[in-house]
Parts: sequence; C-alpha cells; structure tokens
Amino acid sequence: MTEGSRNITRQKLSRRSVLAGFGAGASYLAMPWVARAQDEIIRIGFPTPLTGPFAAEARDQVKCAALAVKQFNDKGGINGRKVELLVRDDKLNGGEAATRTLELIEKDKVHAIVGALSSAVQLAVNEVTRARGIIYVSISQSDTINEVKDFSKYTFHEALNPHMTTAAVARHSFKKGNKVAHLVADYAYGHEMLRGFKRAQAQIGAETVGEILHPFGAADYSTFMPRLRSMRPGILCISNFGRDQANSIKQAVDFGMKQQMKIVVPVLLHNQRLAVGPDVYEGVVGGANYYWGLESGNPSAKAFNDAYRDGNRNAIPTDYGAYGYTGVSSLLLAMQAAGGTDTEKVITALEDLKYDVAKGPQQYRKCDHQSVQSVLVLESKKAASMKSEVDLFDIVANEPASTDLLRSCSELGFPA
Amino acid sequence: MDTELILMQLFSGVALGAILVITALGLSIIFGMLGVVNFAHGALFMVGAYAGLWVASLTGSFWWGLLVAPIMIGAFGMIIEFVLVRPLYGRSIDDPLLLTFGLGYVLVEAVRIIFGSDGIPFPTPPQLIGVVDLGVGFFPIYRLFVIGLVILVLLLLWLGLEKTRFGLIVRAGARDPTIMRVLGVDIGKVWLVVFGLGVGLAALGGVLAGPMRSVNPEMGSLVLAEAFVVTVIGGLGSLLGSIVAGLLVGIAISMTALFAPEMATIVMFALMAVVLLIRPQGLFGKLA
Amino acid sequence: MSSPALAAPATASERKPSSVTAALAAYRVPLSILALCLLPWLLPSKALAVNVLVYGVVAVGYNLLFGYTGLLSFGHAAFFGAGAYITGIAIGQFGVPWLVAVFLGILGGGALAFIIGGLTTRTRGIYFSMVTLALAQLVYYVALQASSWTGGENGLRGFTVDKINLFGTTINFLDPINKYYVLMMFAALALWAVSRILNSPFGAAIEAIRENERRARTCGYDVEKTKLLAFTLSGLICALAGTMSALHLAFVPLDVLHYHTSGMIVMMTLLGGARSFFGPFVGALAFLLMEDVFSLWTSHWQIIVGSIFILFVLFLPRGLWGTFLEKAVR
Amino acid sequence: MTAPLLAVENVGRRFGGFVALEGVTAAFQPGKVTSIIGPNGAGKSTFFNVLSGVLTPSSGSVRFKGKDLAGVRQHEFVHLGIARSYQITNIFPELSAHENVRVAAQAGRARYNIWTNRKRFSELDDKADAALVAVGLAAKRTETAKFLAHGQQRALEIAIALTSDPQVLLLDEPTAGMGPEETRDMVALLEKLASERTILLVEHKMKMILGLSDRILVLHHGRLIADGSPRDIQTDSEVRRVYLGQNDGYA
Repeated sequence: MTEGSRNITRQKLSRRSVLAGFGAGASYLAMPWVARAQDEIIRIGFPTPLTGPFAAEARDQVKCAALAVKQFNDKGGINGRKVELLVRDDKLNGGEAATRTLELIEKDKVHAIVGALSSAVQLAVNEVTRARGIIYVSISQSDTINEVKDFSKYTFHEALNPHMTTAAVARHSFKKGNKVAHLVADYAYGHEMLRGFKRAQAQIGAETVGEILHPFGAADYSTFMPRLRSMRPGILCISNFGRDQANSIKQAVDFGMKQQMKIVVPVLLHNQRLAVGPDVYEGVVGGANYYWGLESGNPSAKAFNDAYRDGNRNAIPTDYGAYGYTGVSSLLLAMQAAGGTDTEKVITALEDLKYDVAKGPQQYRKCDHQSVQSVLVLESKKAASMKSEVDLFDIVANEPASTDLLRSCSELGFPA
Repeated sequence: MDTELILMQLFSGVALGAILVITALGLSIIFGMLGVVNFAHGALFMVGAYAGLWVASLTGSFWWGLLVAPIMIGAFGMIIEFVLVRPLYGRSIDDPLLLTFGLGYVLVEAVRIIFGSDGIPFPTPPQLIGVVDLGVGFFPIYRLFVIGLVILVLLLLWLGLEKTRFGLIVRAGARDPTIMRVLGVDIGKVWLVVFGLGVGLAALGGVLAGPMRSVNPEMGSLVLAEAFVVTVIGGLGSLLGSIVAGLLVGIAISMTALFAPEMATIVMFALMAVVLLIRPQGLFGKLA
Repeated sequence: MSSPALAAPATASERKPSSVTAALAAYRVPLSILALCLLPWLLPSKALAVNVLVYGVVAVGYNLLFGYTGLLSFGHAAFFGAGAYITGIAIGQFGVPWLVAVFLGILGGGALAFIIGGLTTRTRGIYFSMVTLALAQLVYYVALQASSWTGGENGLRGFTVDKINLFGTTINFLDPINKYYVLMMFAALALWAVSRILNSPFGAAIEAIRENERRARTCGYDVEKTKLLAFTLSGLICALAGTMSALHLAFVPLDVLHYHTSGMIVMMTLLGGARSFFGPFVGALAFLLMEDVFSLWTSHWQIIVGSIFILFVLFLPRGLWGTFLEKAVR
Repeated sequence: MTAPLLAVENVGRRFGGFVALEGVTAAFQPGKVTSIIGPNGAGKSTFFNVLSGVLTPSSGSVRFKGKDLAGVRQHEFVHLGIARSYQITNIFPELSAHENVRVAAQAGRARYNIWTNRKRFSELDDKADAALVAVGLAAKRTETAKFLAHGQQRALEIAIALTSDPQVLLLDEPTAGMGPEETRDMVALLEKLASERTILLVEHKMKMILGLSDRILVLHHGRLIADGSPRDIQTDSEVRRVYLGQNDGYA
C-alpha cells in the first residue's frame, strides 16, 4: 500500500480500534459528540477483499478510490464538506460483506457505499443497502445486478457487465464462419459470459462447435482438453475468472491448443497476466474496462494515470483499480451537483450525470443504472515486444460507449 | 464417443492421478506411522511450489528446484514435528489435527506476506515444453515426465520400505508402536524422519504441479481436500491404498469430465461416500 | 477420546465445586441471558453483536457433539448453511411467514443432520472427521449446482425481513437493536435447550460414550443410536443459528457451506473451551472480536489468528473459559 | 437339576485362519460360581467376549433362559441380564465414582430422555449408592474415578456391572494387578455376590479359584479339556499335563 492510501486507512483504523478498545461506555458516551462532528464530513464506505486471492486488486481499488477522494478534498470538498473513505475488509465473502456494510451504515453512519470485487459480495451489499435506502455504487462485473429482480433504485453499476464485455470482445475477435468452442465456469459469471458470447456469435455468424461447463474453482483442466481439441474449433473461448482463467489458459497452452486456435476470454486481468507470465498469455484476446496504455490517445486517462503515478511512486493503475476511481468520482460528482448528501437528490444527479474521469464519456442508464461506457479489447503481448514490466497488452479496439452493447430495458424486465 | 477420445481421457486421468497419488501418499505415511492427520498438508504443498520456484530462480534451473525444494521443506517438516506436533503425542488424536489446521492458516498468510497474494509465474522447464503424439492424440511432454517421475518415486519408496532396515522399522512401527520400544529403536527419530518424508512428498507434489497450474497462496486448499478423499478411499495409512485410490479418483474425474464435465469435482466426493458406505475403513484400510 | 488434554473439570456436577463454579453451573442459563442482554453495548457494533449471537449458538450446538460426545465433526457448516438456505428460500420464494420459515430451517437442518449422522456415526475416530468433511463438501457442491434455488455462487438473496409481528406488535426489524433482541430470544432458547439436554440422563450418556465407548456399550447403551441422536440435536441447534444468520444478513453466501466455516466453528469452540457450557460462546465472541480488531490493523490478520490458535492447542487446551474455570476452582 | 440359565453349544470362533475357540459346550446353573481357567491364549477372553456379545460366534449357539442370542446386539445383553467386567480396568475415568455407577444404572430406563433433569431420577441415585455400598466404595462417592486406587477401580467396575441387577455376572480377572490385601477384599466381595447370582470368573490365582468356585472349566488351545468340581480338576491328568508342561503348576 502506498503512502496516500495508507494514511487514509490508518487514520480510520486508529479511530475505530480506539473505540473497540475502550468498549461500551466510552464509545456510547462519545456518540453525541461524534454525531455532531459527522454532519460536517461526508463518509463513503468501501468494502473490498483486502484478504484472499484478490487482495492485490483490492489494494489497487483502495488506492484509486483514495485518489478520487483526495482530489475532491484538495479542491475544497463537496460544498465545503470534507470527504472521508472508510475501507473495510469484506474477505471476498458475502456474509462478511453484509456484516461490514451493516456496520458502516449503522455505526459509522456512512452516506454511501462504493465497492465489491465479486458478484456475490456485490449482491450482498446491494441487499443491505436496498433495504435501508443507502446509495451504492457497485464496481464488480455482473449481469444479475441489472435485472429487475435485483434492481435497487439506490444502486448504480459502474463496472462493465458481462453482456457488454462479450459483445465488444466478440465484435473484434470473431468473424463470420468462425468455429467457436466454449469452456465455461459453471456458475452465474460463466453462464452470463457464455450467453453474451453466443448472442454476439448469432449476430456475427460464428458457429458454436461445442461447450463444456467446468466446475467452479477447478485446478486441473487437462481432462477437458482432448474433447475441446476434438471439436476442432478456430477459437477457444474461455469464460471464467481469476485463478480459474490462469489455470485453464496455462493448461490449454500446455496441450498445444494455441498452435491451432485463438484463445479468447471475456476479461483480461492485469494482475492475473502478471501472475502467470507473458508466454502463457501471449496472443490471448480479452476485454477490459481500463488499461493504462489508453493514455496515448485519451486525455482523461493521461490525467488519471499521472495523478496516480504522483502518489504511488510512478506505478500505474490497473483495471479493477480504475473502477475504484471512476466509481467514487461519479458518486462525488453527483453529490456536488446535488449540493450535498440528500439521497433522492443524489440519485437524480447520478441519473443525469455525464462524466469523463478516466476513460472517456460515461453515463448511467436510467432504467437499470448501468454505466454506459467504452469497452477495451486487448491482446496480450509476447515477452519480446514488451517495452516495460507493465507493458502487457496491445489495444485491439476501443469500442465506444453505446447502449447498443447492452440488453434493452424491456429485455431486463423494466417497464418500457 | 470415439475410442481415441476415451483412451486419451483415460490417459489424462492417469496423469491427474499421479499428482493425487504423490500428495495423498505423504498424508497417508504420516497418518499410518504417527496417527496424525496433517491438515497443513495442502499448505505445505503450496509452500513446496513456492520453494521450488525460489530455488529455481536462484539457480536458474528447474531441476535444482525439483531436487532441493522437497528436501528443504522436508527438513522444515521435521522442525514442525519436533517443535509443534511432538508435545501433543499422548493427548487426544484431535489435537495434532487442530494444530496443523491452524498451521495451515499461518503458512498461507506467511506466503502472502513474502511473495504477495497474486501468485507468480512458474514456467515449464524448456526441455519439457511441447506435446507428443501418443497415437490417439497429443499430450504435453511435461505431464508424461510427471507420470514417469511419480513412478520412479514410488519405486524408490517401495525399495526403501521393503529393503532397508529403516523401512522395516517403519512398517513394524505402523503396526505396533510398542514393538519399537522393545526392540530398542529410538522412536522419536523415526517419527521425525517419517514426518519429514511425508511433508517432503507434499512439497514434491507442489513443485511438480507448479508448471501445470498457477502458483498462488490458495493452491493448496483444493489439494488438501483431494488428498483427504484419496487417502480415505484408499484406507488411511495404507500406502497401496493411496496409490490405487489416487489413480481411481483421477480416472473417475477424467471420465466424468467427458460425460458430465460440470460434475467433475463432485464425483470424487460422491465416490468417497459410496466407498465408505460399502467399506467404512476404505479399500485397503484395516478396521480401527 | 479420553485425553487428559481436553478434560475440563466443569462438566460433571459433583466434582469438588468451588462456590464460583457451582454458582455458574446452577444459574448458567439466566447468567448467559444476562450477559447476552448487555452484549450489544459492550461491542464495537451491533452487527458484530448479532454475529456473536449467531456463532455463539453454532459453537454451543457444535460443542454438544465435540466437547460432550467427543466426536470431532468437520462438517457442521452443512447444517448451519442448511438452516440459513431453507429459511431464505422459504421466505423469498414461497412467501412463508418468517417464524414458520425459522421452524422449517431448523427442521430441515435437523433432517440433514439425521441423514449425514446416520451415514457417519458408524465410522470411528479420524474417519468420522474426514467423512463428515467430505459429505459437507458434497452439500456445498450441490448448493452450488442447484443455483435456481440457492442462487449458486452469487448467494441467496431477495428475502429481506424488514418488519415482523411479534406478540401483536409490529417491530422494525431493520433497526439493529430490535433485531438483536429478537434474535437474542432464539439464542436464549437454544442455550436453555442445550442446558436441559446436558442436565438430562441423555447428557450423562453422551459423556459416558466420550469417556469410554466400550464400557458405555457394555452398560447397555446403544452407542450408534445415542451418537446419532447427539449428532441430530447438535445439527438442529446449528441449523437454528443458520436461520438467525439468514434473518440477520438477509443474504446467504455460498461460503457458509464451505469447510472453512466448519473449521472456524471448531476453532471458536476450542478457543473458548470445549466441555464447558459457556466456553464455545466465549470462544465465538473472542474469535469474532479478534477478527474485527485485527482485520482493521492489518490485512494479514489470518497469521495472527492462526498463531493464536496454535498456541491454544499447545498451551491452553482448555480454552479461555476452561482455563478461567480452572483458576476459579483453585 | 433346574434348567440352565446360560448354555453354549458347540461354540467356535475364528479370526481369519486362527481358531480361538472350537466346539465348546457347557451349561451354567443359577446361583453358582464357575471359573474358567487355562494358560495364556487358551481362549478364555474370547469365550467371555462371545458370552457377553462383544463377539459373535463363528459357529454354534449361545442360549440365555432358553432364548438363542444370535442377532442380539451387544448393548442389549445387559438388558437381558448378562453383565460383565473387563480384564483391563474399564471405567469412565473423568467421572466421579457415583456418576460412573449412576450412568450405568440409567441405561436401563432413561437412555434417550433428553429433557428431564437427571436429578429427578432419585431412584437411580439410590441404586448407584447401593451398588457403591455393596462393593465398599461408599466413602469414595465423589472421588474422580481416575484418581481411585487400582483395587478401588476394579471394585468400581464391578459396581458398574451390578447396577443392571444382572442374573449372570461375567468377571474377567477381577484381581488382576492387585496386591494380597486388595485381593483378599475382592475375594470377600465375590463371596458375598456369589450368594445372590450366577458368576462366571476368569482367573489366574489358583488358590482363590479353588476356594471360590463350585465348578471349573479348563480351556486349552480354544478347546474345553476339562469340566468339573475343583477337586476333579485338581486331579485331572490332562489339566496337570497342560499346566505342568508350561510352568511350575498352580502358581
């Protein structure tokens, strides 16, 4: 963790642990005083999995969210009120996330929540905030959150959703007549990605030659390889996430699949690519919400990267980190427009907001509160052509923001 | 389904089974001799992979990592036995189980602190990159190498247990510890070596798995469950049982992958439930 | 199973009791309820206090099997999770009134415990631990697959209980204090039930089986049947905790069924002290407080929790409460 | 002669290829003390285990009051009226002496009661106390069992067996590991018990057996080689050969 973010978290931590230490009397008696001071400060709760397999992504999210907060505070806050970020560890567990969110709402009296890195955590937080009328900006990929069943008027979905990601990736990697084999993680995320890809295929005219569902969290994929090969596809489309993606691509490469077919994934993760190495990922194509290399032609990305480099010893922000930045920024911009933290006003402001803070113009769609935004299609570079340690991908395309990539409101179950 | 595919699938199952065998064997040896269920086995598997990677990066050669890491982690296992597990003998059999459960947490977190939580690349040794045509399909050379190496290790283990004095002591001790005292064998030393051997096998499994999977702090979690299933099916403490059950589970998984792929993880637990209902002590186990 | 390590003196009623332990034993139910009433005002947050209730009940229910019957199950996440899932599904998908859903959750979890117990209580020692673990993992994968019912990896949601009717009045269940005291009534009920079970002839029978299974059998106890009953009762209590958790969070994560949850239950029980009535509850409190505090200090809290657990196994096998009782006896 | 209380007919028991017991036929009358003797490995413990349901016979039958015990599970034996003690002390170490006996007493009537406070079963307390008095342990009522002296633990085990009010009492070396004084106490206890019930005894201490028994069975290599009064057994040539052949006789 770098200095900027550590300060913010530490400041928070010390206050909380003091409360815990003093126990009942102290914390309870202190309440009236705290409550008065709290009117001044705008508090944003930020649950994220600081422990567990996505800790690196989570730390990056915290850094980026802290950067957004710092930028607003440096400019004098929101209507003169300072903004404070309250980071909590959700341990990548929905139950833990629900508990932390309850604490943030009930004890810390936050004005809004931003965060989550997995679909389950996101839906757990959504459940808690929906019942209590708290604004929540969610920053983890999911189609479910857009659908009417889980819709909350208080929730805004800043992350890409599987449908738009796959639509963009397919548009730039599938061609008419391609034969596509699917290896799909057997849970909601995988199913959503598969559905998106197949729909895009139907439009493009690429044929599905077979699909294999693999168990979520499997470590060995060798047993699927002979069958995938026997399907003789031109494209192997692997719809899974994180460790599953790393393992399955690594083993597909071991089986020599890359010589015969192109590997396409819905999402290429910066940190996962670092963890597995350039040779395995070489030539793999996938989508992303953000890649630092965008800066060459995009002034917002350049500004975001520079601000991040400034506080983080020249490091660059990653994809999931950028969600932390855009998510918090959009919320604060809306609060600024609403002139405070009044929930209804902020909701209206978010719905009307047009923002461009890191990657080009974005806007929340009114019916499902999905952020309409550009989708990057990336291809992993080979080791020899990397110019630096973080020069990981070539940008194949930057599919511009458009509702064409999304399912229509009526399709999601919203009244027209 | 054509025959080629089924044969190929069978072969994948054997390769998968080879890794299962080597990790389950370590678990089984420790249990058979010491009566300790090592819940840190998965974590030690993971530590082995990291150690192999570390040694390989220092020496620039995978082969040094393969050789040194299991010995290094085996020695570490001896320290664990001596410092942590030994004080628990004579207490409830649950105590070492609980202790190693806590140790697993500590090891995983320690690796996260030292090497980061994301995982690091573990490249396949250049000599073993690529695939060969088996006649029924293409198979990675590295996986063939793993099968060969596991057979070699099993052979060495068998020779060690059958043909050496130490092996004799271990086999006798597993049957009846009191005999050892009568024979004047320092049982403490035997425990130490056996625990080290079991942990070393876990580490070897980790190094071997490194080039096939992503190396990360959580990689041992599933391995632990798999190793348990294999040892329980085979019969706790039975070395032959671990070998047969490892192959059985590997093949069951690969065959399920062919017909109902999304069930490939459940199948091993289901297999175990069935075996235990018919034979509660496992295929080769003795009744308690 | 009769290890000197785990033997705590607080279980049987006639062992040279000091005035402190005697008083604690005689009034254990009212005393625990009093402690529970004060709890939310002593902890950093109300949400944490409800979690202590939930995991306290799980640990006490688990201890009926681990501490008193001497069976180390690694599969109790299944019953905890079953209670939570069934309650959530009953409310969310069938619109069942919340109190009925609670009963369904308890019964369903108990039925699952009866089935798994029937399969596992015939196995002995280490086999029992591993088979319970494996069967519970099987339940985990079934829940993952049955995503149209359980929500799969996304977790079960859509059953928020915001208002409840109790004794003719409507209570705002979103209010943390109300929620705590309503759920506390369930916890108190569970503690009372466990206390009665432990004081019953059956309570003596399971201790006898823990102490010496062969002798108990020769005395005329059907050991398998008794173990199965203990397993089922333990599962019922854990299922109740599951339903409490579902009502509390309005969400059931799939992780609730993972063997890590079972491990956590074991750790809590041991931390507080198996074989004592209060111990597991104290353990749950200590564990959750530790996690809450350490996870704010460092993201590497697991290394601290793991180390503390190792130290407890090595040096304080009686746990926090067991050790306290030991000192109080002297 | 009255009908036998307990009878075995042609009973055998194998462990794999090893024959531990073969072709044993005997009947036991109520109110008698019968001792079973034989060198180590003669099959005495196996015989006891078959009689108490720990092992099922590989061949032959065991009858109690005329009822064939095949298929009866071990824990039910005590409810029928057959109780036993073990060669190696077998008690509940962490419970008090009184709890040891009471938990045995309640097996008869309140096994699965999970709700009533056990203090309400005062008759069980009385029964437990009576058993403790009978074996002379009334003063050690609240002592934790594992802290009792060896002889007291053996006596406690007999008290546990007595609580079921058994008609047949199987005692496996009740004086094992005892000094002369403890042995004397135990013999006195056994004499007292013998007046009320049928006792089967496995023992090595010959003097004690000869004084106590109405009848003696001799097992050798799993076969019954002699069956008769103490006097008959003392003069039996086969028995003398077996014993003299291996050590200095009647120890």
